[in-house]
Amino acid sequence: MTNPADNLTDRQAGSQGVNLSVNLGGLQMKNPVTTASGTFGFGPEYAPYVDLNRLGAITVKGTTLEPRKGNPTPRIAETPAGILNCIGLQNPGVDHFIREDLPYLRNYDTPVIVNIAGNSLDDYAEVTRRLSGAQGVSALEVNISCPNVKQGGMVFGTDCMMAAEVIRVVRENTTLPLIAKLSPNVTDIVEIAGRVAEAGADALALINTLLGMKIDIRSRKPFLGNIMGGLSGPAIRPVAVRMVWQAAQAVRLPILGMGGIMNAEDAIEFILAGATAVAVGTANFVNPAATMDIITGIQQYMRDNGITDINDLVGAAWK
Amino acid sequence: MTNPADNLTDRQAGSQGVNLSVNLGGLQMKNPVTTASGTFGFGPEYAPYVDLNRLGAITVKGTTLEPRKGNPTPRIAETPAGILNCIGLQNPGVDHFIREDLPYLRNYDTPVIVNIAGNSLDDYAEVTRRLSGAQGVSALEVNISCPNVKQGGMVFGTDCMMAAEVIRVVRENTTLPLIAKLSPNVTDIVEIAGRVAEAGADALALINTLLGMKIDIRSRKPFLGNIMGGLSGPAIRPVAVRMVWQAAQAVRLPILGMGGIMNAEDAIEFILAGATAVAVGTANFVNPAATMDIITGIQQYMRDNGITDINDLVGAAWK
Amino acid sequence: MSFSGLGEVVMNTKVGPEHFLMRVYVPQLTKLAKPGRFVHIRCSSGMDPLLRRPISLHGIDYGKGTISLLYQVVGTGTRMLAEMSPGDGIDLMGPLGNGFTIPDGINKALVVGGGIGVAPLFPLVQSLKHYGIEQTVLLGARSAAFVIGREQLESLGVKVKIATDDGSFGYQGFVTGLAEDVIPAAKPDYFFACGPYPMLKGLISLTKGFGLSGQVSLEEYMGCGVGACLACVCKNRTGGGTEQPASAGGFEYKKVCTDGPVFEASEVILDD
Amino acid sequence: MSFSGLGEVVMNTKVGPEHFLMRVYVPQLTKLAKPGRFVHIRCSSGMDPLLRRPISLHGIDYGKGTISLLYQVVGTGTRMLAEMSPGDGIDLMGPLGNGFTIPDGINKALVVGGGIGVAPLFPLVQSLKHYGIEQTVLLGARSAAFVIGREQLESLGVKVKIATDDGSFGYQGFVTGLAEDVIPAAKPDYFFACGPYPMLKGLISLTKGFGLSGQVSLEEYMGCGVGACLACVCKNRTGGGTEQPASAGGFEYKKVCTDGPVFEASEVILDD
Ligand SMILES: Cc1cc2nc3c(=O)[nH]c(=O)nc-3n(C[C@H](O)[C@H](O)[C@H](O)COP(=O)(O)OP(=O)(O)OC[C@H]3O[C@@H](n4cnc5c(N)ncnc54)[C@H](O)[C@@H]3O)c2cc1C
Ligand SMILES: Cc1cc2nc3c(=O)[nH]c(=O)nc-3n(C[C@H](O)[C@H](O)[C@H](O)COP(=O)(O)OP(=O)(O)OC[C@H]3O[C@@H](n4cnc5c(N)ncnc54)[C@H](O)[C@@H]3O)c2cc1C
Ligand SMILES: Cc1cc2nc3c(=O)[nH]c(=O)nc-3n(C[C@H](O)[C@H](O)[C@H](O)COP(=O)(O)O)c2cc1C
Ligand SMILES: Cc1cc2nc3c(=O)[nH]c(=O)nc-3n(C[C@H](O)[C@H](O)[C@H](O)COP(=O)(O)O)c2cc1C
Ligand code: FES
Ligand code: FES
Repeated sequence: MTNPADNLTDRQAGSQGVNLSVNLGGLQMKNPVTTASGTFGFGPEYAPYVDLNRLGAITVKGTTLEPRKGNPTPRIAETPAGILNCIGLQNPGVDHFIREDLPYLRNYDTPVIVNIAGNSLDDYAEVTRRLSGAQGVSALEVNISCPNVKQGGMVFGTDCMMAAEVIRVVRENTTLPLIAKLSPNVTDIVEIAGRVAEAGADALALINTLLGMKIDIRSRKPFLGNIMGGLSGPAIRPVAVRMVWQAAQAVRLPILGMGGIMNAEDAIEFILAGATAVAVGTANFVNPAATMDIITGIQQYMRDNGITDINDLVGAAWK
Repeated sequence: MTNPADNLTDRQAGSQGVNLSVNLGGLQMKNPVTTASGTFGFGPEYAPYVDLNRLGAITVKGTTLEPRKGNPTPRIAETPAGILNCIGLQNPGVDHFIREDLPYLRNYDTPVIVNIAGNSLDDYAEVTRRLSGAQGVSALEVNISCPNVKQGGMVFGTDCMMAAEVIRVVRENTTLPLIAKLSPNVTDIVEIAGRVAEAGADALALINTLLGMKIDIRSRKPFLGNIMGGLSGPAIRPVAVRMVWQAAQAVRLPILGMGGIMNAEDAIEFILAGATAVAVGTANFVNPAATMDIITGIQQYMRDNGITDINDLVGAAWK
Repeated sequence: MSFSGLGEVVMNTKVGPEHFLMRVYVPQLTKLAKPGRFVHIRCSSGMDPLLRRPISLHGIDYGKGTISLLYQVVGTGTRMLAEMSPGDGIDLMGPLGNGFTIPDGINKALVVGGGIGVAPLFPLVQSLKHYGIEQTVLLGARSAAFVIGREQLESLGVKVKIATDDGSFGYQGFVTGLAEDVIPAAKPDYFFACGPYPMLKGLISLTKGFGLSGQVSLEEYMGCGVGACLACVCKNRTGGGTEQPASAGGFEYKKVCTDGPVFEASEVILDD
Repeated sequence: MSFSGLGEVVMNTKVGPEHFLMRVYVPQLTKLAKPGRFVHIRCSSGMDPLLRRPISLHGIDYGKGTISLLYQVVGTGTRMLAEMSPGDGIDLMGPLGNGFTIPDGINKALVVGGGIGVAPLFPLVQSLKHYGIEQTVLLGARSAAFVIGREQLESLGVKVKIATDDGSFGYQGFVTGLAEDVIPAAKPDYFFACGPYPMLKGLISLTKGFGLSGQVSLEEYMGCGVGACLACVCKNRTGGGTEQPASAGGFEYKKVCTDGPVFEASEVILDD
C-alpha cells in the first residue's frame, strides 16, 4: 500500500475523482468559487493574475439602468481586519455593459453572473429584461442590499416586503437563474430569506456588507466621502457564517456564501455552514490570485479528508 | 513664549484645566471611561492592574434574578480582530451580588453601573427593585440585547415593542439613572433607540455584540459550545461607531459607546460620533490596563488639540 | 498580587520537534511564582492573535529573577513566541491561577504528564523533592521524539517511566495504561497530573479504582485569565465556589484561570 | 501585462528623516517598468494592514532586473517596509498604471516634485535626459532635512532648485511660489509634477496662466490597484474614458490606478 506507484495513482485518482461541480439554483458551476460583485470589475482587470476559465463563475460589478457616477472620495478605508467602501455603484449602465464588457467575457468558458441594482421596481424590471436578452449572461444576482446609495427613503434590502417585491419583478422578467443578494443589516435574515424565496428566487447570496463608518480623529470628520460605507473582509466573517447557517436551515434554496473569505479554510467554513458556492471579494485586493488558491485548497482539503463530492460538505456542520 | 517655565506652566495648566467629567443621563462620571459589562467581572479581578478609583464608572457582569450556570464550553473563540463569546450570562444571581460583591465596590470612589438581564418582565422588575434598594448601585444598564441566551422565543432586544416594554418596567421600579443597552442585530437602531427613549431610558448603551459563529473545519462542527456567540472587539468597531453616530443624531439621550475600543484614539472616535461616555470590553483581555491608558490618552489628545472640556468633543463630527 | 508588563527574553531554544524552552527575566513576577501557576502572554503587538496565550510556569529561578516556559508550537500565538530572540521584550501577566498544593502527610507521589502537559510538572517535581517526598514520574508522548525532559527529570534523581503511543520508546500505549501497571507496585499515596482531557479522564477513573486522590491541572480557552470573563470554565462537582452558590444540576462551572488551573481530581467533571 | 509574486529585497537604507530607499530584485516586473508606473505591495503577511500599498517606481535597472522604491514612513504599512532586510521576500504586483508619456516636440521641461512626490520623478528625469530634453527640476519640502535626492539629480547634470516651507534651504515658501519665479526665466514648454494635492492644484492654475500644459501624477486610497474596485477615483473633465460614457455633471470619475496615476493636467479636477 505504501509503494510509490500506488501513491501516485492515489494522488491522480484523487485529483480526478474529486467532484467540485455544483448547481446554484440552476446555474451549473464547475467549482463552487466565484468572485464577489464589485471586487472583480468586469473580468479583464484580474485576467493577468487569474485564469478566468478556472473560475466557477464570474460575478461582475453591480449594474444599473443608467450610468452612475458613484460617490465622492475617499471611497475606501481600512478598519481592523476589514475595509469600508462607499463606491456608490459607479458603473457605466447596463447598455454599455452589454455592448462593451460582455463580449470580452464570452471568450471564456465560465458562466457570468450579472449583479443588478436599481432605484425603482421599474429600473429592476428593465435591467432584467435587457440582460435576459443578452448573450452570455448566465444568471442574475439581484442586489437588494447595497448600503451605499440613497434610494429616496426606500431601503429595499432591509424591508422584507420591498425585498420580495424586487425579486418578484425580476422573476417576472427573466428565466435566468435568479440569486437574491441579501443585506446583513437586518434583524431577521431568515424572515427576509423566506420572503424572497417565496417571491421566486432560485438562490440566495449572503452577505453583502455591514453598514459601518470611521471618523478621522485628526480632522474630526467622517473619513469616507459618503460618511458611511459597507464593511467587508475577514472582520465580518463570523456574522456571514452565522447568517448562512441560519438561512440554509430555514430556507430550501442553495446559498452563495460570502463575507471575509480569504483562503480555502474560510471557503470551507461557509460550505459547511450550508453554502453551495462561495464568492471571494476583499481577498482579491490582498491576493489577486486568491480565487485560484481557494479552488486548489478546497480540492486539497477534500483529498486530505477523503471527500469525493463537494456537495457532501454543503451544510455538513448541521446536516 | 518658548521659555521652559512657560512650557511647564502650560503643561500643568493643561492637566488641571482639562475637564474630563461627564454626565451620563444623571450618572456623574469623573471621566468618560467605564468597563463593558461581562469583561471586567465584579471589579476585584482587575484591581491588581487598574486603579479602580480612576475609572469613570465600573460596569459589572450581567446580573439576573436567579443564579445562571451559563453555556457549555468552549465559550470563546478568536476571529479576525475579534472574539466570539457565548458565556450565557453565568452569574451568581442578584442577591448574591448584593451580598458578596457589592460591598467590595463600595470601597471605591467610583460609581457602579449594574448590568441586568432577565427572562421575563417580572424578572426585570424584581432585579430592578432589589438593586434599587441596595447601597452602592449608581445606575442600571438594562441588557435587552444579549444574543447568548434563549428566552422562549422572546427576543427582547430586537423587537422594538418588547425592548420598550422592558425599559418601561425597569423605569417604573427605579429612580436610578437607567441606561438601555441595545442590540446591534437590528435593521433600524434609530427606531429602537427612539422607543426606549420614550419608554423612559436616561441613556443608551451601544453596542452589544453582533451575533456570529465559527465552524471548525477539522471537526466540521460549530466551534462554540452554544453554536452561536457574540462578536466583539476591533472587528465590530465600524458598525458600533455608525450606530452611535445614527442614534446620537436621532435621539436626545446621552450615549455610552462601545464596541472594539482598544485605545484612546478609538475612544475619541466614539465620542466624536456622539458618545458621552465609552465602555472598554475586549481590550481588557488584551491589555489589563487598557482603561487607564485610555483615560490618559484622551487627556493627552485634549491637551494636544487645545480642548478644555471633553463635552465639546461629544458629537463634534456632526455638530 | 500579580504583575503585568514586559519581561526580557534571555533564552529561547528549540528542545523538541515542536517544542521550545524560553527563559524570561522578570523578577517582579518570578517572586510570586509557584508550581502550577501560569503566565498570560501577549504574543503579538497587533491583533493577530488578539487574545493572550496561557503558558504554565515550567521553571522558576527566584535567585536570578527568571521563569522558564516550555511550549509546543501549535498555532499562530506559539509560533510568534518561537520567533522571539534574547533581548526581546515580552508582554506578560502573572503569575495567575492556583498552583499545586502538596497535602500534608503524603509520602509517595505519582506524577503523570501527557504531551506538553509535562511543562508545569517540573517545578512540582522539584517541590516534592524539596519536601522529601518520593515520586514516580510517568510521561506520555506520541513517539520517542516527543518525549520532553526525561533527562532533566532523571538528573533530579527521580524515577521516570515513559509511554509512547507508537511504542517507539518505553511502554507502548497510553500513559494511563502505564499508570495501571505502575500503581500496584509503586503504591503511591497521591497523584498529580497534567495533560490532554482524555488522559486525565482515564487517569481519574483509574486512580478512583485504586482509591487514590490527587490533583489535575486543566486547560480551557481563555479570555481574561483573571476570572473576569467566565470563558474558561470547567464543570465542578462542589458547590462551594467563592462566588457561586451550590447549583442544581449536579455541577457548577468553575473558572480554570482563577479557581484552577489545578483542581482536586475528585471534583472535576470532564465531558467528552 | 503585469507580475504578481515575490521579489527579493537587495537593499533597504534610510536616506532621510523618514525616508527609505529599497531596491528589489524582481526581473519579471522590472522588464515591464516605466517611469510613473507603480507597484502594489503587500506589507504584512497578516491582516494589519489588510490592503496593499501603492509605491511608485523610483529607479529601474533593466540590466540588473531591479527596481528601486523611495518611500516615506507615514503609517503601519510603510513602517513594515522599513523593517525589511536584504534577502527578505517582498510580495508585489506590478508594474501598474500608466506612466508619464513624453510628448513629441517638447524641448524644455519643468519637473516639479513636492515632498515624497519626488519619488516617481527620477526615472522621468532620466528619460527626459535620454531624449535630450533640457529640464529644470524644482523640489519642495518641509525643511532642508526633507529635501531628498538633490545630489543624485544634480549628478545627472540637471538644474535643481529647492523650496522649503521654513526657508531652511533655498527658496522660502511653497514650490509653487518658486515655480512662479522660475517659469518666466526658464521658459519651459511642458511640465511634469507629482506631490500633494494643494501643490498640484496651485501648480495647475499657475501653469494655466502661463499657457503651459503638462502631466500630473495623482494619489488616492487604493483597493485593488487594477481598476476593478473603483475606490481610487479622481474627477476628470473628459468624457472619453474607455469604460465610461460622457457624464452630465461636468466631470466623470476616472481611476487613478489604471487610467492614471499620470493624467493630463488640463483634465484633472482637484477638490479641496
Ligand atoms: C492554564 C494553561 C496552561 C498552559 N500551559 C502550556 C504550556 O506550558 N505549554 C504549552 O505549550 N501550552 C500550554 N497551554 C496551551 C496553550 O495555551 C495553547 O497551546 C496556546 O494557547 C495555543 O495558541 P496558538 O495561538 O499557538 O494556537 P491556536 O492557533 O490558538 O490553536 C492551535 C490549536 O490548539 C488548540 N488550542 C489552543 N488553545 C487551547 C486551549 N486553551 N485549550 C485547548 N485547546 C487549545 C486549538 O483548538 C487549535 O487546534 C496551556 C493552556 C492553559 C489553559
Ligand atoms: C500611485 C501612488 C504612488 C505612490 N508612490 C509613493 C512613493 O513612491 N513613495 C511613498 O512614500 N509613498 C507613495 N505613495 C503613498 C503611499 O502609498 C502611502 O504613503 C502609503 O500607502 C501609506 O501607508 P501606511 O500604511 O504607511 O500609512 P497609513 O497608516 O495607511 O496612513 C498614514 C497616513 O497617510 C495617509 N495616506 C495613506 N495612504 C494615502 C493615499 N493613498 N492617499 C492619500 N493619503 C494617504 C493617511 O491618511 C494617513 O494620514 C503613493 C501613493 C499612490 C496612490
Ligand atoms: C469595493 C467593493 C465594491 C462592492 N460593490 C458591490 C456591488 O456593486 N454590488 C454588490 O452586490 N455587492 C458589492 N460589494 C459587496 C461584495 O460583493 C461582498 O458582498 C462583500 O464585500 C462581502 O464579501 P468580502 O468580505 O469577501 O469582500 C462590494 C464590495 C466591495 C469591497
Ligand atoms: C466575554 C464577554 C462577556 C460579556 N457579557 C456581557 C453581559 O453580561 N452583559 C452585557 O450587556 N454585555 C456583555 N458583553 C458585551 C460587552 O459588554 C460589550 O457590549 C461588547 O463586548 C462590545 O464591546 P468590546 O468590543 O469593547 O468588547 C460581554 C462581552 C464579552 C466579550
Ligand atoms: S479566562 Fe476569563 S474567567 Fe478565566
Ligand atoms: S484601486 Fe481599485 S480601481 Fe483603482
